[in-house]
Amino acid sequence: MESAWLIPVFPLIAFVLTVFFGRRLGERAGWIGVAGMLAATVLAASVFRDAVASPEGYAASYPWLRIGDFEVRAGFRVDNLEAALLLMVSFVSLMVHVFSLGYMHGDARYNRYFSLISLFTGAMLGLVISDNAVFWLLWWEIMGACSYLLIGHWFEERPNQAAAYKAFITTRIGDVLMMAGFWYMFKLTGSLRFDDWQAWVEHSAGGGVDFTRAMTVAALLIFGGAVGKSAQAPLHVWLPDAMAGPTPVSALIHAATMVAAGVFLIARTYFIFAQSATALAVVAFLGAFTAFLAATIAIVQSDIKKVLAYSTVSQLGYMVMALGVGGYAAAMFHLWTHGFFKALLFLGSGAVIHAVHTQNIHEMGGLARKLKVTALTFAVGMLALSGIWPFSGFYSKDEILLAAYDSSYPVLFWVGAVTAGLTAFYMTRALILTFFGQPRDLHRYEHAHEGGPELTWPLILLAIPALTAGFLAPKLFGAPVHEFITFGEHVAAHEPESVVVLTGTLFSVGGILAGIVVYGLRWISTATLRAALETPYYVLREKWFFDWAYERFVLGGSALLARLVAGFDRAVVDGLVNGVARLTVWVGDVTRRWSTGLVHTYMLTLFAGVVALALLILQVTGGLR
Amino acid sequence: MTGAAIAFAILAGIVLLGAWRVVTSEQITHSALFLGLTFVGMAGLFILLQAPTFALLHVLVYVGAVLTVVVFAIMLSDPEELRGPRPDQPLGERLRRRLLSPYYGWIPVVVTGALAVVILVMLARAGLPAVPQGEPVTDDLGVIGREMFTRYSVPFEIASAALLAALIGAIGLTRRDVREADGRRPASRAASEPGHQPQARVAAGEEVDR
Amino acid sequence: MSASLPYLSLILGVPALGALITLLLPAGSKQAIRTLGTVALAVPVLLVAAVWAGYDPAVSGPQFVERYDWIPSLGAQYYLGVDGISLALVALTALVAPLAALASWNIEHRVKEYWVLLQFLIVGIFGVFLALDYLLFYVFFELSLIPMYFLIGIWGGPRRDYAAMKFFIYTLVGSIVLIVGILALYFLTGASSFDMIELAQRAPAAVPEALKLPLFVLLLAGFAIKTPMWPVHTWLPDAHVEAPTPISVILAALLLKMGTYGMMRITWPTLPDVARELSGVLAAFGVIAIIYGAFSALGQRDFKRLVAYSSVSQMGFVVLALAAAAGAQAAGLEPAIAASAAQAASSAAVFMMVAHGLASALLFLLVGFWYDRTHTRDFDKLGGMFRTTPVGATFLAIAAFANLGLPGFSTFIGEFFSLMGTLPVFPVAVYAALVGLVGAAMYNLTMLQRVAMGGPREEYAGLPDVTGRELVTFVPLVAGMLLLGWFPGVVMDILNAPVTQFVAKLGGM
Amino acid sequence: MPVLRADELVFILPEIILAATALLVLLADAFAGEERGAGARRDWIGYLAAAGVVAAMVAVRRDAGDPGAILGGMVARDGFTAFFKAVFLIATALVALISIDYVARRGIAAGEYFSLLLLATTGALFMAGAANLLTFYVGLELLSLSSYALAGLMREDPRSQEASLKYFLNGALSSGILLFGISLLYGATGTFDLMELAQQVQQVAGAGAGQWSLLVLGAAFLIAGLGFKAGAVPFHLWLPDAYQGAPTPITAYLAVASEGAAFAAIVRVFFTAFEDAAPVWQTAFLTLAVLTMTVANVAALRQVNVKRLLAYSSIAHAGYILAAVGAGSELSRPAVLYYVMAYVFMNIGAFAVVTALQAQGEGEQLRDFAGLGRREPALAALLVVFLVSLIGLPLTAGFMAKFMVFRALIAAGNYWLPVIIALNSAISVGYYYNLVRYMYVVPAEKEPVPDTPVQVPAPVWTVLAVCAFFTLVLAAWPDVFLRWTSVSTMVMAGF
Amino acid sequence: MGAGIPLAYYLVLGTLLFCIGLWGALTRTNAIRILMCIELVLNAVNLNLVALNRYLDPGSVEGQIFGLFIIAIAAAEAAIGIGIVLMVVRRRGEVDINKIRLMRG
Repeated sequence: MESAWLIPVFPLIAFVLTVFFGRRLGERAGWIGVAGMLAATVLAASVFRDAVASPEGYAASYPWLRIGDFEVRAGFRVDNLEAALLLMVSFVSLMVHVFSLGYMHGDARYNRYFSLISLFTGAMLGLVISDNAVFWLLWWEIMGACSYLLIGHWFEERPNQAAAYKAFITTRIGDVLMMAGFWYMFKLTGSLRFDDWQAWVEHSAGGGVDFTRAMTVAALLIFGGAVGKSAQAPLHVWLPDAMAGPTPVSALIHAATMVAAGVFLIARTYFIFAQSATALAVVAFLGAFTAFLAATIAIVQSDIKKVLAYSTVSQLGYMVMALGVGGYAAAMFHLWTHGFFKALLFLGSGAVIHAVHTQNIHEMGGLARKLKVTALTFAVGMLALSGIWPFSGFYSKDEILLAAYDSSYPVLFWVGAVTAGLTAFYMTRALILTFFGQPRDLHRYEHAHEGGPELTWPLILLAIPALTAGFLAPKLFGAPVHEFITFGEHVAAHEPESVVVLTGTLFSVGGILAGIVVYGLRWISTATLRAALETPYYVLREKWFFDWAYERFVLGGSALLARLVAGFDRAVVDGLVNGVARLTVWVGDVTRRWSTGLVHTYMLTLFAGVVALALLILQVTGGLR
Repeated sequence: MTGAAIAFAILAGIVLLGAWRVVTSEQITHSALFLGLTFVGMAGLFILLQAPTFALLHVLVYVGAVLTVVVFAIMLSDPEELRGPRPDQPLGERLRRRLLSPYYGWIPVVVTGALAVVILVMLARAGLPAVPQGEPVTDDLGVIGREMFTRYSVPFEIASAALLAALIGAIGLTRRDVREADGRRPASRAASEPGHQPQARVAAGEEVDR
Repeated sequence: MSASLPYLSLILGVPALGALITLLLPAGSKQAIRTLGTVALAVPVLLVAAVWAGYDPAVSGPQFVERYDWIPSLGAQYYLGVDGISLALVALTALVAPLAALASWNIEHRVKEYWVLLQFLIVGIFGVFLALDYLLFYVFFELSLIPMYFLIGIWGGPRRDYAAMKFFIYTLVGSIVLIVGILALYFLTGASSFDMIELAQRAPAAVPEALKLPLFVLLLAGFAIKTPMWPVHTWLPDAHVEAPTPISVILAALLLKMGTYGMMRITWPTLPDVARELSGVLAAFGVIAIIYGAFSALGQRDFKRLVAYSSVSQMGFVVLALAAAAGAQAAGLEPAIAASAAQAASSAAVFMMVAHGLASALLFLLVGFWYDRTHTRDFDKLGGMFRTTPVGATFLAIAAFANLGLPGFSTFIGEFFSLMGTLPVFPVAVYAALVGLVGAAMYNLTMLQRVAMGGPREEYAGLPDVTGRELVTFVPLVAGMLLLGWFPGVVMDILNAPVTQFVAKLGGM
Repeated sequence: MPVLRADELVFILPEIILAATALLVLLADAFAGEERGAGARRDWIGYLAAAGVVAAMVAVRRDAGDPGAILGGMVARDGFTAFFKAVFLIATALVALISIDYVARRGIAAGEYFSLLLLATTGALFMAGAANLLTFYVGLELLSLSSYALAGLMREDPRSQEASLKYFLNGALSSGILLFGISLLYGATGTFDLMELAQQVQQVAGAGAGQWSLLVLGAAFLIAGLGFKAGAVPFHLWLPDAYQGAPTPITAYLAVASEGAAFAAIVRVFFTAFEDAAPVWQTAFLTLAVLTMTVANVAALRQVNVKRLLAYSSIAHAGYILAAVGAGSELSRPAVLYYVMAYVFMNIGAFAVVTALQAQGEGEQLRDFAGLGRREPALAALLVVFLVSLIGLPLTAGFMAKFMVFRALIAAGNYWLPVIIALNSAISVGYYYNLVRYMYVVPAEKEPVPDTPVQVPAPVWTVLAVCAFFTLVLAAWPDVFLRWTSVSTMVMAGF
Repeated sequence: MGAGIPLAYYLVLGTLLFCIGLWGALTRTNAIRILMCIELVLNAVNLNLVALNRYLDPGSVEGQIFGLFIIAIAAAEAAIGIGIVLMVVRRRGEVDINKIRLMRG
């Protein structure tokens, strides 16, 4: 575990090499990234094995920066959770890299692409093991920058630019709040180390109203970061648009790296949240709301990637909700499993897009016949996402529902269950419309064919954990999940309750059945449904107006403000400066006119001056009294 | 009322009248004459102040030199005022018109009036003596002469230098240039001669040059 | 620490000598003039390196001191020295100056005069950071003004006349007032010299209460305009837009730092009480500058104007941090937290100066890079540069991200720690500044998109990409930003001792 | 009765030499015959005059012995006098040198010109060295009368005539006012001797007697009269016209010597005689200072005639010096002295450039300076140095001069006036830099640049070099000069 | 002689003369007449000086001597003044100072 810090280093080396030698190597440069990731994955696996063997974890730090008596140390820490995440991230990323080899073949900016995904992965891996706020932020923001550049990979098109911009700015809004949260913690503790914070919080726990309020403030500020990065309402708007990037990037962002970071942030600072019931409630309800919201929107999306994108938002909401209700282990577990199956789904959709060159599911259909591996693995991912036993998603979702059920807000349990049903429904819809039924666009259908091994093998390799991660996890971890991923002594293990399991499964199966009924068997025409539910449909198509609000307030607002400020600057501030200058010159011109050229004016002024001077002096000396 | 007082009153009257008419006479020659009158009145006052030498020198220089020069100048300058009287208006009318024009009327009056008031008020406060605080120097010519060439010899030399300067200046300003008289300019310098170009420049700059 | 050579005098002397030799060269020998100038501006790099190597970070007072009588009857001395704060800025100057020199090679108009002025300008800037005598400081402070006027006025853009004059008069107003403040200080303290350190030590006790505020204003005005603090910043966009590229670089990277350096060196330590009392107001000005600058930048359509306004915004962080440093002791915090906050804010302020120097230099070089090629700075006429000139555009991307405060680049360290140090003192200001941080992202990315993204434009097909000389100017800046972004300790370590002293002075300890 | 001692004449040897040279010049010119024909430039007259000035300079005695009044109590013998004598003589020498070519090209009669110049200087020297109001007055008149004539010596130029006339009418009236003030002072104290006056003022001020009102009023008139000479607002209106019309070297001369002499007299009179009545004049001078600098600076902003611009500039500088006077502190006198000295070099330097251009018919208008930076780089660069100095930026004499003024004011606890001066300096950039703009910045499209080279004669180059040298040295190594100024005030008679 | 008259009378007379001179200078446009007014002013000063000399400092002639210098200077002044006026006259043919205003502003 001592060598855990090397895990991010490999992709970073790959990044540097690709930057400097990529151009010379041409498309062979992709292999640098793959090699880097392979090394990272192997090392992550070894670290994971060590972590399983020694539950106390490992931490080390070195002097990095000293400002007076205040010190920031460069350090890393590996715990069970981190080890598991490292493994998942590096594995998924490896798959994405491999997949990209084929997917990005022939792209004009192949090297740039590979260098960035290496950096992206490296940043995520670094984030996972960082032990203090500065380095956390470092990796966190590098991911943001990478996501910007990758989403804008095809920057020739304006919408792609806009999407990239949107992604960066919305997450930035969250980021700055998180930074403020970190500073706030500095104010309280005088440190930027997570462990110091934890020690301080635990030391001062129960410190009265002030303490709780401080914790609430800190927690909510930090939560802002999670809201942005993990695409919680109302900052979720960037994520669906981020589909503008190449599909493997979507896989990387949505499964393994960026969005996971937000949830992980809450986990990392959970000791703060735990001190504030208010903060936890906010987290829980916002998560639940996001989960439900995104799930509903996903139903009406016709872009296969958008469906998956909203499903990501929804699943992240799930995790956040879980954290809010105290399901720390559950959330992390779900994060872990979700990483596998969501990567699988995205790569699967990538394979489809690669085959048919469209993202619109209404132009697909019947592809299962042509893309057998893809269809099969996509189905695995879909079932895992829907939470069907024995797929991995079932286990983690079950844990979350359990946590919600046990919490003080049982309503969240029902929201979770309904969302699960919705999730199953829209995934079924996506699956059926894509792979089954009759091809709706014959031309595309004719030309569709399965990609090369670099496309299919990642799917297969990801399908395995998507299928098995749930039930194999306890064996893998050598302990039940909630014992492997623990948070202090606060979160007790939830006893499995059959009610929960049953309800969850019921909703999921119900969702799938409904999907089959509507899209597979076509017992109910979608047109009828649309007509019957006109208003809700409109609201969903408009994505609950969040995008509208973003355009209106963030983009429009900033543009308006910029125009106002720039205009104010020119007209008022600079106008004042120029006005003073002009006034001076004007006064000068008036003064100049005093010099009329007439001797009489001069003498008159002179005499008047004498009188005035005499009076002045007399006044001063008291001579006038 | 003593004789001295009567003499003072008369002399003061002469001086003030003379001064007044210097300013207000329509004809400048009249002004010059009234200036002479003022000088004479002043001399009388100096005598009254028991400064006969001063009075003498005053008359000598002012009447003999200054006034002559002034009259000389009036003759040479041949201004319009010299060409004869304008239609005489009644004094009241003249005063009214004068005072109504601000620039040459009431503003100067106000300014000089204020100045006079300030000075007079201060004089009133000064607690000036009514009688001389001693007897005057008897041999004033002798004393003045001696002082002038001993103690005041340096200022005397400076003053003579000033007279010299005035002389040079007056000659320098009024003397007709040889070249001018010849009516032509030296050929070799004509090109770079500033005479042409500056004039042109000045003329060109006239509008902007305020 | 070996004082065998008068390093600091040499740092001043080499460019000055270069300027004088340039004066003697025939105006036609352009290459010789350029080579000489570049060398003369590059030699200080070595000298500064030597000073850096010999600098003892544990000592808080000035080092490498050179002190001779200059005007004994006034008590003015030729008194040079560096501490960590000035050394950081001297190093920045030493780095940026040769780059600006290299960027000046394509100036073909009146080459000789240009290089003479450029070298004198750099002498002035070095001098400001090195002088420890008020009068000497002031001389250098003003010395930088005159060459700048000509450099903008002769080699500038179409509105150079207006811009140069505005710059000159505007900054002059502030700096003349400064000399009044310095003299007032001199007399009030009853000092017999213009020793900055001595005067600052005596001032708090010696200046009568009633005069403290006016004196503070006098000592602040010049620096505030130079920095520039909102709302006295409007000379900056005009000056920048009209100035030739290398001069913009120097203006943004070095000249503005003279303002905040002055605050740190003179204004704050001299009257810490007033600084503390006014810290709230100053912080407000800082925050307004941050937000206002950011959104003004966003509202620009001219590439260079945008970058110029970004300077206003970035320097706002420095002002905010300095305000926080001043106010920390009065914010009712735990002493340890207060000290640590003040320390962090002050160090970060210096760091931010250096960081902004690097980032803005790169940005202005890039503005010039495209302006040279396309002869426009209008966003509407730019675009697609990732395709047309990919290497240049990559540098722009780096610069944009560095400038918006992306971690890994030096600006982040400056922003992060300055706001971290500020939050305990002025929480509201920091929360407001967050808007500015988002705004920074907005304008930097807008800039990047409008210049570099989009499809390639036909009219710019075949534009040459980065030349070797340009690469030499870009790379050190990027390297510097990355170095300081990843290893901020390089600079922070030398700041610790002097900043501790600075904070102690502000705390009245 | 004070005895006149011949050996004391050595102290006014410079004046004697000057007056003698004036006569010599005049006679030499007269006897040189009538060969006023082609190419007969009488440059040698100018050199003769300059030589006389240099000889006078050599004759200036600094080792004055005990400070005090000599020659019947009429003349002061002290370092202060020596200082101003040296400064005025330097100024005159410089002016003489820049005159030579100008006089020849403008067709001014060299004999009159140079003899009047020397006589004017004689007057200025006596003004500075006056120990008695009488000496002061006759010195003043000698200077004034010569100046009136000098201003009009380009007698074919209507502007020169107008300048002369305006200068004369205003000057004569103001000297009337000055005299009236002196008569009131005489009424209050019964003396013209400055040191006796000081004692009397002390008594009167202490006793609060009736003479106080006469004294105060007399002082007011005296300030007005001297303020006129110095160009203080509101007594300044004659000045731009006179300066604009006068021959350019004379403009320079008036700006430095005449104004300088006024300040020498102001310092002499008010710091000697009125030291104990400081409130009487301090406020007055401070008020005048503020008015003077502000009015002059704003009025100069839009001037397009360079001489007029520089005329307003000299008014503004008078304002700065007045501020130093009004400070009334220990440091006031060194400040005034230093300022006058610095002003001599920077102002004559600036005028020398104008003269050089004017000699070939340009240089009067701002636009004549267009492109000078390329046309004649050295000349333009020197002018920049002088202008920068006139603004008061560091490393030039003007900065140290302003610095001294600030020092005097702040030492007296006056903080607001320095700020006003500072703002005024900034305003002054507006017009000084107008010249710089035209030389360097204003594009050639706007203002066509003549491609003829400027012919700068050797004497003008010499003057430029000397002025530039001192403008820089006075700032870079000011110590010796600062010491000189402070020593010169310390040994002043009456202190 | 003259002793019966208070000093103030002389001074008031001097003041009036002075002010008349000033007033004249202000209101008249003929340069020569202004020159005359200036002489009035100088006369006023002389009157003051001699009177003050007589009343306050009778044992000396200081005031008178100053007055004599003023007379001398006045003559010189008149000479040069006339010179200037004549120069102007020769060129312009008139001495109205209202019409001599090439330079202003």
